Amino acid sequence: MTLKQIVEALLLASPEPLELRQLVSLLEEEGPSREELETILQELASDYRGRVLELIRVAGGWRFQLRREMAPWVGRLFPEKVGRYSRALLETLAIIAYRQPVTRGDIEAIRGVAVSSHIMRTLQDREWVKIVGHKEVPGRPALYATTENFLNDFNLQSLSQLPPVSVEEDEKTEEQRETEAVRATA
Amino acid sequence: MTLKQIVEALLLASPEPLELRQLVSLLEEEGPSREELETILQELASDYRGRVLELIRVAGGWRFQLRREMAPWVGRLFPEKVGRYSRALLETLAIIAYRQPVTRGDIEAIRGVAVSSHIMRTLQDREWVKIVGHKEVPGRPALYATTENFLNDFNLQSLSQLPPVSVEEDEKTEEQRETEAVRATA
Amino acid sequence: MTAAEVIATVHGSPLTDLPENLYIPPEALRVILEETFEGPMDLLLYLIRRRNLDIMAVSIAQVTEQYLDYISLMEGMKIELAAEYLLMAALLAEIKSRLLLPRPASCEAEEEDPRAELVRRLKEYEKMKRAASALDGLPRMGRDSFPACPDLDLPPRPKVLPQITVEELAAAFRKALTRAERIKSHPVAREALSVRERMSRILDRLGEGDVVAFENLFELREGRAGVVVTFLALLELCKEGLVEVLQAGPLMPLRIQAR
Repeated sequence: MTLKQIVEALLLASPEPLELRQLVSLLEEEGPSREELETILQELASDYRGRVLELIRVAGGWRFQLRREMAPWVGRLFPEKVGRYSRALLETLAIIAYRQPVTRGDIEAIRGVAVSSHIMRTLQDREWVKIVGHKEVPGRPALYATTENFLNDFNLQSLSQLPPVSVEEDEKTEEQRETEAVRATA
Repeated sequence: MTLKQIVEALLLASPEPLELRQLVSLLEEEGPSREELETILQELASDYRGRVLELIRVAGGWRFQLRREMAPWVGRLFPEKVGRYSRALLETLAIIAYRQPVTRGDIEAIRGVAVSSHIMRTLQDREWVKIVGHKEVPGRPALYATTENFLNDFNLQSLSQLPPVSVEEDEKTEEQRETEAVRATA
Repeated sequence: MTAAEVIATVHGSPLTDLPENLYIPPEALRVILEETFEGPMDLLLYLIRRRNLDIMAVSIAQVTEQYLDYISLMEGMKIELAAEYLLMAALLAEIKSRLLLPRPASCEAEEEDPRAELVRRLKEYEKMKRAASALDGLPRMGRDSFPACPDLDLPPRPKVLPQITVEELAAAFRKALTRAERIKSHPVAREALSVRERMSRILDRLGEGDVVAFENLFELREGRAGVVVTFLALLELCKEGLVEVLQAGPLMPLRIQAR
């Protein structure tokens, strides 16, 4: 193996750029001088010029890089993964949408667990939720409501277009029970 | 960009080997035929022959890798990774590779000792071995087999390329005897 | 080990016994057994191959003798052996005893040679041992060959944010409400408001012939349910002819009085 081939192999295999001094220490046994290595690096860079791979000098040292022109094809190897929102986020947004304006305390009362600040931040970053005021109770907690952007993103013209959510079973039963009680006495 | 340069870039950029059909689907827009791609791959493999990088074919497809002769130097980049595996691990892997699918019980019967869970976990973490089913016996023990990644990592295109384990003399004789018996009755 | 055996020659004179103060810690011997051999099959194979014997040709009796010697040496030194070694010792002892027992000629044909199974296992193990070293000899990724790892230089792409549908939102809300019902603790039973009871209370208030303003019959602290019950009670009372509703003119306040 020539020293040039060895340097080429090290640069091709390294996941990080290699600085001249790193090459010197990796090749301690072979003992090339800095000048020798410098010459080899310049030679390699010119050998590869115009090819699919190029040897370039970056802040961290020397690095083989795929030519930028290849990006449109190379990008296809890494299709974007679209994440999913957590159930917690979905429920928090739903409560704000259906019960607005609400405080964090209101949301926690329904969900039974603390609302994470991360979720509130995500919803605000996404511009689906904003603070519309403060409740006049001790601590003056912020009141959250949905935004116009929320309506746009969900293809709604107004909040009234949100799908109706049926009243819970047991509440219905209670009302029915009352009505029945009245009928019984009548 | 020529199609050949694009294929070269895709192979250089891909963290996994690329199969012909994967290349076909990545290049759907450009629409090369399988034959065209096959020719390009053969050309690239021969262009790179004798160089520091080589294009080889493994079970998972085509892959650029650094020539084996460069290992003594390239290995210096990853001093922690160039590990040796214990005999126990290699024997376990060999039994799974040559006798798959096998249960832990099968492995233990051959080795005469209990299979350590640590070894099984290492083999699975390394993605060399996976559970492919369960044996229909009491306890439904897991059946282990090797993965495509095992073939890729050991530079094999298929299990049939595993090095043959020499058959002993007397076994051969037995086979021959059987063959002869068959011939005799035929 | 017999006492007559010469272990070493010290200053020209033969040494036949281990000196009292020369002590090999049992731990060291155990390490040899555990680090050198992969188990009883491996040890057995070693004992056979040490003499360059073919597995088929080997005298089981001889190997058994050596194996059992080895094991008893370990036991003599109070070394705790892995159970597998003892299991193999038992198997070997059994084979040995069966070979020694005279067998009636008639049985000989059916009974399998007790050595056959052991020989088969030994051969399979040896094959797998060879397979293991053959595997280790294959060029391996990460040891003998390495992937190329160039920088891809891909331009940053705008992040794709997850989408939600209105239906998912409604489903999430329904789920939250359902769960809220389940997890809500109900220490306070809702005040029972029965219509009959309310009728009595209203009559009680009107008992002294007073005329009471309609709205004064309602107590806001009872909430909606209270209002409903009171209203139902009033309707019942009207229907039963127990109270009269008075109104001076259209849109004038309603007043209630007992009949």
